[in-house]
Amino acid sequence: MSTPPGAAAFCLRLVRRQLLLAFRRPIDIANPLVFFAMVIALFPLGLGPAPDQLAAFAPGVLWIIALLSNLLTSDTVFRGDYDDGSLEQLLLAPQPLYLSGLAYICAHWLVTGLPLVLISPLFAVMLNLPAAGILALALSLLLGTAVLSLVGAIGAALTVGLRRGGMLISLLILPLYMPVLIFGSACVQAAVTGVPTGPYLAILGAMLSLAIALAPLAVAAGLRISIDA
Amino acid sequence: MSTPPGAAAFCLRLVRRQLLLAFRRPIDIANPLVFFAMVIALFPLGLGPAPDQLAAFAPGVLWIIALLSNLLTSDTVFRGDYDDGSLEQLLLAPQPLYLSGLAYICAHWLVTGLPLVLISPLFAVMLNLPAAGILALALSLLLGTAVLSLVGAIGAALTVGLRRGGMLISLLILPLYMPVLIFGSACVQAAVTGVPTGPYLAILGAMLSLAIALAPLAVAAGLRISIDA
Amino acid sequence: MTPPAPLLAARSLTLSRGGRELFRDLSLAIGPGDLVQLEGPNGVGKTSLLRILAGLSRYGYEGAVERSGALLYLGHKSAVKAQLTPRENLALHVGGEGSHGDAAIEGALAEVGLYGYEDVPSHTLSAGQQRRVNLARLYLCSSPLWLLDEPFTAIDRAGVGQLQSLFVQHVEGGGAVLLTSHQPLAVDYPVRALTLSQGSAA
Amino acid sequence: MTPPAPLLAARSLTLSRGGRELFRDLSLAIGPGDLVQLEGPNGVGKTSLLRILAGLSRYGYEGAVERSGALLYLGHKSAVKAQLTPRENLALHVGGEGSHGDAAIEGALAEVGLYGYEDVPSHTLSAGQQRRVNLARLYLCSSPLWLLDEPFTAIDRAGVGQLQSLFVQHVEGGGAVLLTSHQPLAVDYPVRALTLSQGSAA
Amino acid sequence: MWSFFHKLGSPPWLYGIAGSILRYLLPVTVIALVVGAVWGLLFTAPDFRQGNSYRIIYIHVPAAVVALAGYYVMAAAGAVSLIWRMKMADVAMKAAAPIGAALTFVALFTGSVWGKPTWGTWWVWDARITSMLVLLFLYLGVVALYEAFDNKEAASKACAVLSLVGMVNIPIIYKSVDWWYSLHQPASIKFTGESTIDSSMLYPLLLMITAFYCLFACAMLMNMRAELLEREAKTGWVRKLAAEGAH
Ligand code: HEM
Ligand SMILES: Nc1ncnc2c1ncn2[C@@H]1O[C@H](COP(=O)(O)OP(=O)(O)OP(=O)(O)O)[C@@H](O)[C@H]1O
Ligand SMILES: Nc1ncnc2c1ncn2[C@@H]1O[C@H](COP(=O)(O)OP(=O)(O)OP(=O)(O)O)[C@@H](O)[C@H]1O
Ligand SMILES: [Mg+2]
Ligand SMILES: [Mg+2]
Repeated sequence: MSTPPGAAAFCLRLVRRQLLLAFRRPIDIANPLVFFAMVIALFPLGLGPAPDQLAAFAPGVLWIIALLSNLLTSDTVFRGDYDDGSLEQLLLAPQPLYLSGLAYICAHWLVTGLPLVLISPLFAVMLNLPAAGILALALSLLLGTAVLSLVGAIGAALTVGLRRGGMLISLLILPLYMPVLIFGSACVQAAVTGVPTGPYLAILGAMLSLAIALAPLAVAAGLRISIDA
Repeated sequence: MSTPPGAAAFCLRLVRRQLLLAFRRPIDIANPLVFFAMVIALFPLGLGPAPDQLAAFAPGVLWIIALLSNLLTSDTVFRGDYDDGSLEQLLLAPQPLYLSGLAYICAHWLVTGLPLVLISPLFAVMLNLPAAGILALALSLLLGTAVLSLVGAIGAALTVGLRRGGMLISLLILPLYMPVLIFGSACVQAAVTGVPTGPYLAILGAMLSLAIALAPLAVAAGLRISIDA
Repeated sequence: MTPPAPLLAARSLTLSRGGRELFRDLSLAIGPGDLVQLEGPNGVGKTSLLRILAGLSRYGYEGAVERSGALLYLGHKSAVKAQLTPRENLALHVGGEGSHGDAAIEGALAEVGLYGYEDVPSHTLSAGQQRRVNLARLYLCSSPLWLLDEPFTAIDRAGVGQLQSLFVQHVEGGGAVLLTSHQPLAVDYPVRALTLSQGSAA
Repeated sequence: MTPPAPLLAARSLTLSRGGRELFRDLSLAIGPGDLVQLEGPNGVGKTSLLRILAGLSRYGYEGAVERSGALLYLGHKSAVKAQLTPRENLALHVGGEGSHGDAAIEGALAEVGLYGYEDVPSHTLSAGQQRRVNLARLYLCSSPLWLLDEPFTAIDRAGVGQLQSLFVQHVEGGGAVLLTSHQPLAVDYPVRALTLSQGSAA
Repeated sequence: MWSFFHKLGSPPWLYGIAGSILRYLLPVTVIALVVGAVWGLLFTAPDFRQGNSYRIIYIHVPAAVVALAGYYVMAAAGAVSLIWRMKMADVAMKAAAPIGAALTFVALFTGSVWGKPTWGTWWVWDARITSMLVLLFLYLGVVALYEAFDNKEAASKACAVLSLVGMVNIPIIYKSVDWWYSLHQPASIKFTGESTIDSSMLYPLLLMITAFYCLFACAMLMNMRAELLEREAKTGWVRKLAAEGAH
């Protein structure tokens, strides 16, 4: 019989598993994007379609929607595994939970954050974002959505044991999302107005490092608590 | 032993049950409101705090958020009952499913839509909506959120049998929400600019009548299909 | 004596799922006084058949099912609301039966061994106790026909014995019970066995 | 001969839940060769005890548990991903054991009677088949200690027999099994019964 | 040191000590509140610009200051509960959250009541107000999470994790909101941050701030005592206490 695999191999297996689960229903991957697209369509409907006004608000609006679409999916990171008992098995695995948690978060970002980054230029054009802002948008989303996934996973881990955690999670993590929103949209704004975006991206990068270091700790603690809720 | 109750008594029992479930965790009722409040805070953060700009966007933003918070909760209308098997029992009950569906929708509106209507003036003030628009906002939300709950329930009924319907539902029902959004925000806009709001409210009322007549039919059909998925 | 009118009659049911034929031309009739145990190995189609008979599955099979009168179906899922107490679960049941008096509910809960647990949230109950909340409906419901999918799951030995005598009492009173179970019934009443086997035409 | 070092030792466990004392000062040790059946009526605390022994419950009890070596815990929930096929479920398991070769997985699935179902999505399987996917891990996992909460749920008679012989084989090979079940075991091996009863101090 | 820690872990001891602290602190708090309020409201001159409406400052500012400090108290208790697994820290954390939320709410509410005469609007998206609103959400999150759990021991641990995460984030949130506000440079009013406040107004204000700190401490101790009784309802010392109370 086989010996328990090293932590790295195990994490790789977890990422593969989560990606396979997502690809089994491509609709799950397309969905945040479609949500993004549809909410983008809502804004002109709600705010009135004047193009110059839209352009002025595009950085903020795009970032707000990115944040909401992340919020909508973050509840699902551990939910399925809790419901069917996989989470119990994960907690009993000998590999460090810190790394397993990171693997889940990584998979979540790959299926929600990354596609958003890749398709964001298209949406930027739809909202008349000036061309100068598009690269900044993609880069800030690249760093920012990763932070959002990490922070969202904390909320997911803390609420996974509760029936109907869905809404509670937004209360827990939206306040923590706010700095990302501020620097993300400021970054795009800066690019549009011709200010260098380096400092903004640096701050987002710093947030990401901090989140990578600390969020999995909170996730691991949260999961151990939730299984006992 | 007792005879099956009439449809009206049965519906009353269903509404009571759903309300009890919601009140068992008051947090579930507070949550859409907190969500509303927090997303309102996101907008100034993303778009900038200038009061006059915010005021211009307030009608649209308030309506978009009402719509999103409805979207977030509509998945839960039948989900719990499906997961624990209650839905099977409901389908086997002799009372007409049209009415039972309506009872669920009614309860959902009472715990999500109505509180939003009641608290909307507060949020309107936070976004600097001119005082003239506040009544129009509350009235349009009163009619509009009821339509949203009815339409949302269709999506919920159709996707309840699918694992992870949560996101799919947004895909299905967001397009149906759009007319409500358009007339709702236009109504508030009209009130702010001094135009009579009567016609807009009349249109929302007409949508509501149509939705009450038709949505429960679709819900009943959707539930029967979903249970067999 | 003419045989009593059946409570449930199925004619030439044929069902295939996932490319496998589960049963073909299966007919059965269940009348008052019938205690039928549906048997067969895992995956042979017992649950599928039961859901067709109950009217929950409406697509994908051939044949016809006729039901006369109300039926009570208890499936794999227990239809117990975790947030509600056992008492509330029974009082506010969505199954369409009448509303029961408080005394009736307390009596039924006591019957299934939940005395003292009437007012705790159901999610704090053990697996077997949660199923018992659902089984308490058997003591309250007036439907003559019971369709039960593995009613003994998670129930302890004493509970299984008690349920079996309830079934006998029900069929002796003119009701009918169709149940699936992997355990043999130990009752003093003729049990009609209906055995499904791979590709059967029972 | 000195007794073999225990795989699991619990000292003076005390647990109260919902205002009821479930057990007090319960101590037990399980070593290689032990086949232990945990018995007791519904709601007496079997699952709670098992979760404490496995290390899943960490709050709210008193006493100490010592584990040496890996353990395999199978609970009420089956840990089978509905969207994945049985093969994928075993290959990508989150339980932390090594990755199994394809031949090993096919062998294990065949053992639990899922030959031919390796590559269908698990949600199309019947209740018993889904549990069998999970039970296939018993054929793959090398952990010496098995903690099984009602492993026979939804399994047909042949399956129960086969599982029981697997348990015997495992303990004869130096492993240990602690299981809860409401059915008596029919095995040719001394079964240690551990009976919980209301407020017991076993 | 260790014996002190050990004692801290003992509910009856904590219950008793909290009671004796309260016996002295409660009168002090009441006196400070009354003196501060009377002094501030009756014996200070009206502001030359704002007239009498500014007097709300004697509630507004202390509430805001103490609300922020309260979060750190709560998070510190959370850290102790996670690191040393001390149950009494759970009790302290649980006691602090609703008080902090209430004070934050009071600060926001009195602020808006004040804003209407002063700025002509109930609400502005000022940096300080916005970050205080976020603080309210952080508090509400802790309260809501606690309520949502059934296993209260697990609930305490979950809240401890959450409040620690929040504590790491509070400086980030504050910095970013500040920075966001200065980035947009709105044309609207600002707090007169560097305004030199007259000492005749300052002293009553300082007194009120001290009084609010004491108020926080009192409310927390009372909350903790209630929570202790509830948690330990089945133990001997509570039964004895109840029996003594009955006589
Ligand atoms: C609804 C929200 C709020 C409104 C409308 C509001 C309004 C005001 C007003 C009108 C003043 C007098 C300013 C002046 O003298 O020009 C004031 C002072 C003050 N506020 Fe607020 N406030 C609010 C929330 C807050 C919050 C959340 C805090 C705490 C972080 C806070 C802290 C202070 C302090 C420390 C002062 C006095 C010191 C100074 O004059 O700078 N306020 N507030
Ligand atoms: N979260 C909880 N809160 C309060 N009480 C609980 C909780 N979970 C279980 N209990 C109580 O603990 C007792 C034991 O439950 P447990 O699940 O361990 O029983 P069990 O022996 O496994 O029963 P079964 O045979 O039905 O599976 C039950 O009486 C139940 O009411
Ligand atoms: N949704 C589905 N799609 C395709 N095949 C299905 C579906 N549901 C069930 N099946 C197949 O139908 C067969 C019968 O399933 P069913 O649940 O009726 O079995 P069962 O006799 O109740 O078994 P058990 O004793 O395990 O409960 C199984 O082989 C299963 O693979
Ligand atoms: Mg079945
Ligand atoms: Mg159990």
